[in-house]
Amino acid sequence: MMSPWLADGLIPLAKILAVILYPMLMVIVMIWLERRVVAWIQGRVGPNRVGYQGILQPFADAVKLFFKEDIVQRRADRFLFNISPVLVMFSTLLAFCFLPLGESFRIGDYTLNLWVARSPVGLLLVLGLSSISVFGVIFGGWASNSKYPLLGALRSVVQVLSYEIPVGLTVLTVVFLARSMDLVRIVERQQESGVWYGFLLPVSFLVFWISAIAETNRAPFDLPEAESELVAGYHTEYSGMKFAFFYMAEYAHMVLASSLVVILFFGGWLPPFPGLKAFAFLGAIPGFIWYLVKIMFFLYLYVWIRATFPRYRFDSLIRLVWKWLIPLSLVNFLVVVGLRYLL
Amino acid sequence: MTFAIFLLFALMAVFSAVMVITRTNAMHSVLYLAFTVLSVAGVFFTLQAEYLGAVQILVYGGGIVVLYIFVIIIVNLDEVVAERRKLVPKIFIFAWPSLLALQVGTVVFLNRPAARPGPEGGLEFRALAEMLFTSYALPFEIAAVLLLAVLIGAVFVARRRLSRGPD
Amino acid sequence: MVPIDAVFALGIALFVLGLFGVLFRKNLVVMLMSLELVLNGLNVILAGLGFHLRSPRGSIFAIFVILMAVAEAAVGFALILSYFRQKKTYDIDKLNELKG
Amino acid sequence: MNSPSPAPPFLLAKADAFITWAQKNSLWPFGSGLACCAIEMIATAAARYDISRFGMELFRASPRQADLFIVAGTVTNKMAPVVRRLWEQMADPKWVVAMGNCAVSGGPFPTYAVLQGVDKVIPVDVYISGCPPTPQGLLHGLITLQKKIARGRPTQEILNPDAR
Repeated sequence: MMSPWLADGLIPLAKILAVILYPMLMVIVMIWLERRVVAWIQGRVGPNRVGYQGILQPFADAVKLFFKEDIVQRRADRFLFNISPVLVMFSTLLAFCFLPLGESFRIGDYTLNLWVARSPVGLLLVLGLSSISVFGVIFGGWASNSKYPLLGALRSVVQVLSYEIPVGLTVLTVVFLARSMDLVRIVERQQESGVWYGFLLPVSFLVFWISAIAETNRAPFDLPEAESELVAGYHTEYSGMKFAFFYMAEYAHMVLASSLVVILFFGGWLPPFPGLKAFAFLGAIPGFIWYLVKIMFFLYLYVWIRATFPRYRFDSLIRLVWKWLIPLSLVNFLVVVGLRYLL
Repeated sequence: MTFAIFLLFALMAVFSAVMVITRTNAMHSVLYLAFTVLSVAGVFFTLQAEYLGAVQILVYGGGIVVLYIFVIIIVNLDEVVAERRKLVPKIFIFAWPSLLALQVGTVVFLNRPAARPGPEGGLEFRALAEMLFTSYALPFEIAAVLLLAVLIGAVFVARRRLSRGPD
Repeated sequence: MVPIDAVFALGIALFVLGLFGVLFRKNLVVMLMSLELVLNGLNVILAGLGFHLRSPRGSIFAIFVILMAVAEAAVGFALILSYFRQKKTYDIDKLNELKG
Repeated sequence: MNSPSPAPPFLLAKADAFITWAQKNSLWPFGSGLACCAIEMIATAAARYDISRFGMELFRASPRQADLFIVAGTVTNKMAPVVRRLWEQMADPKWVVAMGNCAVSGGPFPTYAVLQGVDKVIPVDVYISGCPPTPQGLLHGLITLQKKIARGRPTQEILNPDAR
């Protein structure tokens, strides 16, 4: 029997702390991973001076940025300039509250859920909250009162809003198969049907993944931060900790996108081959370890893509989404609905 | 507990609504409008209208408010529009909405419905979807046609008139 | 459990604040924003009634209101843009061609 | 930082060591190639010499986010105000490395068009000679700069910023 204050007070508090720390931890791992993997792909070594194989490099960067001067230009709009990094970070962390980390398990007679909040419309909420971070980007770009940040912010917003459409349309197919927008339920449905939706809906997965790369402003779609044209994009005028907030939020957004891909298309915390008896022994490994392994794979894919592809031109970026991805996802949706009723 | 959260969101909504209509900088107004929209979404959650809250965040937060920001950036002017009209007597400006509020308030408060216990699952997402696509299928379709008309109309009204040639 | 009176109070407060904004401000964009406040107040009341009567109709009505708000914003911005192209201002008081 | 100040109290010394550890290990350079030395700077970032081992591969395009100004190449009189301005746009704490003979002293161009050493417009922490310096030379200069940073007392600058 657990005391009620532990169940109702302490555990939610611990969960809230965890939902702040977990993305930060993933961000740190991701920054290190990216620098090492890109170096490896380019035949270099990568950061290896601080800590074991340079694992403390992101800590050094963070501490350095924390003790750096915080510049606010004279002509900047102080209020908006200061609030936009917070907005970006806040919306991304808020979206993490609705991501389940694994199935709930029982300790004694208490059921520990590995999520902070569960909602029947969790999928919509995560998509909505992650699109809220657009505010921070555009307010930051506008408040800097400088041309490159403004151009970068406008580019970013156009890009994110355009790529939101194929994301919504492909997510619909998953919702259609799972008959639920509850993220936990979607994973459970994949367990029931015995197959990850990524194998049932390969087109949806591809379109979603391309759009996820574009929504997180990553290479090859990192036009808002293209340093050859826009200096550093919307955060050109930011220094010190505020810049670190933008930087961390971008990586947290990548973690969020990877988690969504894993939950929607690759069975969340389910072990591989959930339907086959022969592979049932894989279930001995706890669910959230599978989950983390899958997320790490997609984060690695992010880095791999970044190190492989050259940057798009902006008009081809917009052409890609409006002329290819949106029609493709519409047709995909119709085909999925049709097949579901025909078969 | 729910009521405390409701009060928190309600206070945030009212505070940022006041800020929306009092800021002289339109960009600040938009920021506070975003805060209002998000707090109203929170209010919807406390009222168990989760789908509505999600739609509010997605459509209002991700769509409409961003449109506002875009328009302000596109028509960005250094000119600060002089506020407060002089032609209408101030007393009238204050009195009319206050009277209206009083009237609406009395009507609403006097005729407020008795709480109906009803079926417990009455607010489920599934019930909403079923009602939306059966009883309200026709309004739904009409709304879709309206959006299509708006799309075409907005593009038509806002297009650059190229026939006049370059300026 | 949220009492219905509190929901009404919030809805009316947002409605009246929006109304004040429409009446007070001369900036066209801010006026449209105040209109959004009005619609939000309405939605709060609708959602509260739906919650109170345990019926999904409140949410459905509010969704239609949001759809209408999207339509209103799109057309409003189109009008503001074409107005701005002609007048180079968004002051509502300059919109007086039809005045005798 | 020229005259050795009295040893700071224990806690501050630890804090100093911690902050300088972070600062010296994450020097983000400003992408500032001015002339031929830039080629060597780029070579330093490339596979054979790999500046990223020290955590310095994040060449920032925006001066606000950079810590290290590698003045790589000839600073002409026309470019000097720009160099000064970019240095002023960088956020404190910041360091400058004058790379190559031109940036150190004007090098082979003792003419009216060339600034005779970049230290005439901005304070330089480390001078690297060579025309151009080899990547090994640049890396040696950067390691020297790391040693200099490790001697710094950032807490003193935070606690009484007027004393700088």
